[in-house]
Amino acid sequence: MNLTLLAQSDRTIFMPEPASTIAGTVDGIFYFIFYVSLFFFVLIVGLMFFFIVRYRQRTPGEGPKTQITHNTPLEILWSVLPTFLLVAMFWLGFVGFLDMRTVPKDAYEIRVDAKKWTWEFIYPNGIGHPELHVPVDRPVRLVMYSQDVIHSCYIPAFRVKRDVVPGRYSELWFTANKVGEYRLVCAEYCGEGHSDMFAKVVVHPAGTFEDWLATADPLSALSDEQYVEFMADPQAFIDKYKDDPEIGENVQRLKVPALLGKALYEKKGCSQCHTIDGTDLPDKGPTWKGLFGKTETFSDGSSVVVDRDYIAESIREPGKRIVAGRQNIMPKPRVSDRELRQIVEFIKSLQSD
Amino acid sequence: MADQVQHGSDQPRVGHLVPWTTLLLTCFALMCLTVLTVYVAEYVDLGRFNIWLALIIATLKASLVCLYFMHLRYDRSFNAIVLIVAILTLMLFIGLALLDTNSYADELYRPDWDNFAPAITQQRDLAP
Amino acid sequence: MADAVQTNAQPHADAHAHPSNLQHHFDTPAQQFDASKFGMWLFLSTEVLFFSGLFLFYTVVRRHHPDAFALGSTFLDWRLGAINTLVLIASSLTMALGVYFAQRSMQRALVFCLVLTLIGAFTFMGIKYIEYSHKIHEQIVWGKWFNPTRGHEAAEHENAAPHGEVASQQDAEAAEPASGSHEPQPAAASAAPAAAIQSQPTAASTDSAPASEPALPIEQSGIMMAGNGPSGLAAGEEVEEKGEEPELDTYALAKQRKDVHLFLGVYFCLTGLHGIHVLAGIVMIICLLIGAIKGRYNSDYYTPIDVGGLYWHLVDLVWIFLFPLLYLV
Amino acid sequence: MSTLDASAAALPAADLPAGDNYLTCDRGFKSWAFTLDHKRIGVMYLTGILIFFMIGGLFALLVRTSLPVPGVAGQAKGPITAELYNKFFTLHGAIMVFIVIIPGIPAALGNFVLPLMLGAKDVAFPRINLMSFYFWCAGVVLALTSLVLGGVDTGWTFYTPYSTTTNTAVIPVVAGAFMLGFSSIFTGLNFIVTIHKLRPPEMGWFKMPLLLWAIYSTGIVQILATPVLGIILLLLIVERAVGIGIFDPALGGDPVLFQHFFWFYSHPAVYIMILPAMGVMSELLTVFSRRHIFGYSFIAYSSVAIAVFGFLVWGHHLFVSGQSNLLNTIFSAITFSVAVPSAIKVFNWLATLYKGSINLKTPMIYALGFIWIFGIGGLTGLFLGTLATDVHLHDTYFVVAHFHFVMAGTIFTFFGAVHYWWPKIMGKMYNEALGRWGAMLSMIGFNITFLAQFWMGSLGMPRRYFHYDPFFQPYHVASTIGAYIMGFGFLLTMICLVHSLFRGKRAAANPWGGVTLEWRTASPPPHYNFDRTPPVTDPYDFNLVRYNADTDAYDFIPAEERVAVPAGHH
Repeated sequence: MNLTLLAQSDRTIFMPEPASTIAGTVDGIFYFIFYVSLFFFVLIVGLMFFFIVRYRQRTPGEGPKTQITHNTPLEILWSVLPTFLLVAMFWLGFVGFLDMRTVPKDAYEIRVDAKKWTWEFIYPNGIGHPELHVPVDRPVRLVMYSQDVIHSCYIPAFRVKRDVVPGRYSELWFTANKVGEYRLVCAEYCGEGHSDMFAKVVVHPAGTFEDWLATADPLSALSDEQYVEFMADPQAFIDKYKDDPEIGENVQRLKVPALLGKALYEKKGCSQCHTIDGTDLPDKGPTWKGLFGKTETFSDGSSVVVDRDYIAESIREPGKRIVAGRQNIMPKPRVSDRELRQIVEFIKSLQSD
Repeated sequence: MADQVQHGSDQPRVGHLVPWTTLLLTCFALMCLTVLTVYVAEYVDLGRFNIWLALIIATLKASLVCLYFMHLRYDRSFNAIVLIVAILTLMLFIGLALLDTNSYADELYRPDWDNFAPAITQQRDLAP
Repeated sequence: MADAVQTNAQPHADAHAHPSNLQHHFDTPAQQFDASKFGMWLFLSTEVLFFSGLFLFYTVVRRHHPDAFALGSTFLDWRLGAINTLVLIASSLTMALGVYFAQRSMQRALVFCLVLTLIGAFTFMGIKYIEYSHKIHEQIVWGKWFNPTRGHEAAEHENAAPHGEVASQQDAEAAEPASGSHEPQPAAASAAPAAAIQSQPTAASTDSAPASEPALPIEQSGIMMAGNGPSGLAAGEEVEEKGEEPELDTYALAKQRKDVHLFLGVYFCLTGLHGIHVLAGIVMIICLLIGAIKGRYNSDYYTPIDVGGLYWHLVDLVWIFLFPLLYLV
Repeated sequence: MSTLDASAAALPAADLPAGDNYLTCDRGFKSWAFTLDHKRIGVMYLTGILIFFMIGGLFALLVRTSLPVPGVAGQAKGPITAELYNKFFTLHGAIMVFIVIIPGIPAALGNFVLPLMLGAKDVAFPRINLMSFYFWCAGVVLALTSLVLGGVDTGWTFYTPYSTTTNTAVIPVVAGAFMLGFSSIFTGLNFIVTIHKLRPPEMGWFKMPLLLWAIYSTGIVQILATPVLGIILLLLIVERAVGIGIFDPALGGDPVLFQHFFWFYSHPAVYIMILPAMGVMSELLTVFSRRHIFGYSFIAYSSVAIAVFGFLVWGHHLFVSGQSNLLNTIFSAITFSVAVPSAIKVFNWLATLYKGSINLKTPMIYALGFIWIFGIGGLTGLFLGTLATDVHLHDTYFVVAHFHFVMAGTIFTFFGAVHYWWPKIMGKMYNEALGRWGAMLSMIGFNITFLAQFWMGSLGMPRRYFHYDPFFQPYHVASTIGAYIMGFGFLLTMICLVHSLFRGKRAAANPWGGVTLEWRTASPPPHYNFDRTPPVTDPYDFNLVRYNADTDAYDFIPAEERVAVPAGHH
């Protein structure tokens, strides 16, 4: 909880520091309504107290000064006048809201994966990261999905909020116009860890975002030799370099590809049709246990030994060759090359005993 | 609202007597409409209008039941108003909720069906 | 103020003569009658909105999964639905006639009509029970337990663990609507539809089985299809012969699709809730019947019959909409 | 009207023979458990509701008690874990909304007052009335069951899919809410029929006390909205029990559908809560300023308008849950239109005070407090009805404070009404000083508590948070201090009421000088309400009564004397 939101200077008395293009609009509308309400509140309560003092009952049983029962013109007046103000408020809010919902075409798209009780931000190059990093002065579009219950992505400094509903994509966009660190929180109650489900938002100065993105993936920080070494025996590589002054910090964030593959197996939904414990689902997909290196026969009679290329093919274009006895029911998942490699590593690791 | 107590001699002290012939006719009409709706659904193909036709017939049957079996036609008009208000509320509820359902149909995905297939593809029209 | 003590007792000895069946806080029978009817209509409007929720649910799901509905409804047999519609309409008629005879102070006719209405109600529940038990048997049920299996196949994988779960789950559900079906009428009444079904390829084979011995599936929940083995098998072969012809196999299709169960979910919710209302109606009619036999109702006082009739007609109304929406998609 | 009724009503209640009123005419447990007397049913409701108000308040204090320190992510605060905290606010919400506030004014006080105001002997369906009380009891029992089974952590809104997946005792509490819903439906139904069919012929719609207009509008909402809650709670139970997959996206269901169902009831429910309070306001303000209500018809119609609009605004709870822009716009627009009738009421009440003879008895303090509190509650609603600002404020403490200001408005008016009718219900006068202190303290504490929450809410503090950013600590501390002051205030109020039962002096028939029909009978009223059918008069014509210094109460002026009295003066 070390980064305190709104520690910054230029926040107004009721609103947190504005850091996005729409924040100004929202604050404007907020304060407009605030002053209108203040006026009416002071008017009503002021009159009330005035009457209490001026017309209080002095002797018990004392009668009133008047008994007027109504005054239709007056009543119509104070029914109609506020209406104009209300229309004004509605209109301002409506226009402001449409701006919030109209995503610019060129917006930079980041996927947001919400689950109890963490946020993961998946950048266009396929890297998942627990922090939301965005370039300044550039429209960013978050495409969000939840894996369990409803969450809500709320960045107070940007004045944006959108529920993340399981079963559908929710989108949210903003243009951060102020470099700095802010806070993204979950606003829809999601259980025990609800209040701990927050993430750091970093707005990078112009040009530096790409650099961060390049180094965001620990693998990308490795030299080619190191990479080869890593793929050869990941665990040994990690143990060897994890205290290395230069890349140690990076290496600690490295994961064994097979493990990354297992995560993808869950996330990409492979687990729906493929088991990893050897049980075969006849009307679904083959089990992955012992699949690597096994010989598969296709419906056209030809056969192949399952290797990296075949797995790549059957993920990239599932319908191309159908193993005998299976239907062509595998959907086409979206996986980056790096993800593909990790999945292969995972399947490889599942040797039949 | 006619005062319920003053009716013809054959009338009960309160309420209204619906002749049994009317009831039988109503029942007969309902039976016929049932046969009709089945026939239309099974042997006439109007595409998506089948459902609407079926609903129209159902509404017809429902109003017959209300008017004659439930005496609504002879009853105090306020009871009819109650029913109508209820039906209007129902339509309001279903109507507005559907307006929403239709709008997000293209945001839906099924994690295990179309593995996170392309997100919201086209911008939906934003002006109401 | 001493007189106040007596005046407290007054309301029963009010200015106008106070008939025995007129409650103390009403002045005239007309006032009481109107109040009761008005109250019932208000209650019916709450019922309408109660069902509105399920109709919205139906519409939304149908909007998102139109094909699932088309496919799912093939698991329902519109003949049974139609018969039930006619049964309910008939019982509505007898109820309305009951009110008519009560208004004319014709005791015997009133009792007769109520008995007929009751028979209609039981017949309806009996047929519903046949439909339910058949769906349970073939695992044409809701949610993750949806796993359509033809009767004879069902007989084979009876040891499937989730399957037993479904059956037991299901019988809990089926048991209550079925409660009526121990009466003689439904078995008799259902013989006809069951026979009609036998000739139908798509219509499920095993309707006849529960019809012949209604109580059976409830006793042996998990392994009930074992009990139905023979009949299920016989009918199954018949289905297979028909299966030879190139007609699309809805069972396999439904298995592949992931959303057909939703239709069954809607089906069970709507018919289940309606069934519960029918049961309530049965209880109500029995009470009215007792009253009628005791001769409580006459042209001066028949409010319970009239108000009860309104409720029964509403049950009919709801079904009038359910039938096309569920069976004739 | 004959002189008889006047003289009868004019008799001071003090010399009523004991054993004559509805409380004493019949003794023993059974006489209460199976009573069909609307007054006794009302008293039973009142007792139960006051008890559960204290229990709900206790949970509120537990919530506030766990919040003065920010805490560390993932760690408990001493004995209080995040899970426990979630159960606290869930139970606070569920109890207060479903068990206390919704039946609060209509079921408890409405039951007692409504037939009296109509000069009727009872409600239309006494048995259904008793039945709905037992539904209420069943709901309470079920809620307590879930408490015994370890509580619920879904929040009072039971949002799916969280409520379908959490492993706490959801089903009992949902079933409880279902029962309470039906209790509410039958109460509303009963009152509507009563007002229609048992209204004396000479009392036209526009001669009814405004409270009856309010209760009538409430009844409409109860009848048309509550069933939808019933069905969705039923579906929720079915979903949890047998997994029907309606709300489960993995099975093709739609979790947001639940929110439509839920708010289609729960927004109108807000009006079920506030409308009767507004009705009570019209009674209190007139009686304690001795003024005829200003703009009767405007207030009457605005009640109906609020009830009708209430059905068209539920979607403003879904502005950020992905509802279509078109629908958001529609709902936002209609939401604003609700502000108009509310404003009309407030202005007319002010006009009623104008040139009145304002008597700051406890009920009046509550009534004036309502103008302040509802003023803030209503005006802050504008921020939330406005689309652009709602996106920022949604699900923050701003919303929490907003609806507490509105609903507590109901609670305070409820207590005002309890004090106002207490003499009539119990036949005892409460201690004025104690009553005033209770009122002032609870309202001051309330304002401290929730003004602080408005502030942190607009600064971005999300609701239902156990751990929070240390930046907000000062606000939370202030809020908690306020909560304790409020708690103490309500404690005083309770003491005041209980104390009056034992030490309070006998109440006169008409201690405040009201002219609605309930004041024309003894306090407490006889079993059949009226010894003679009371004459129907303008419910706000205070020239009908005269102050009597000996009894410190008001007497109805016999007709022939009243002819001499020039309007407007005594």
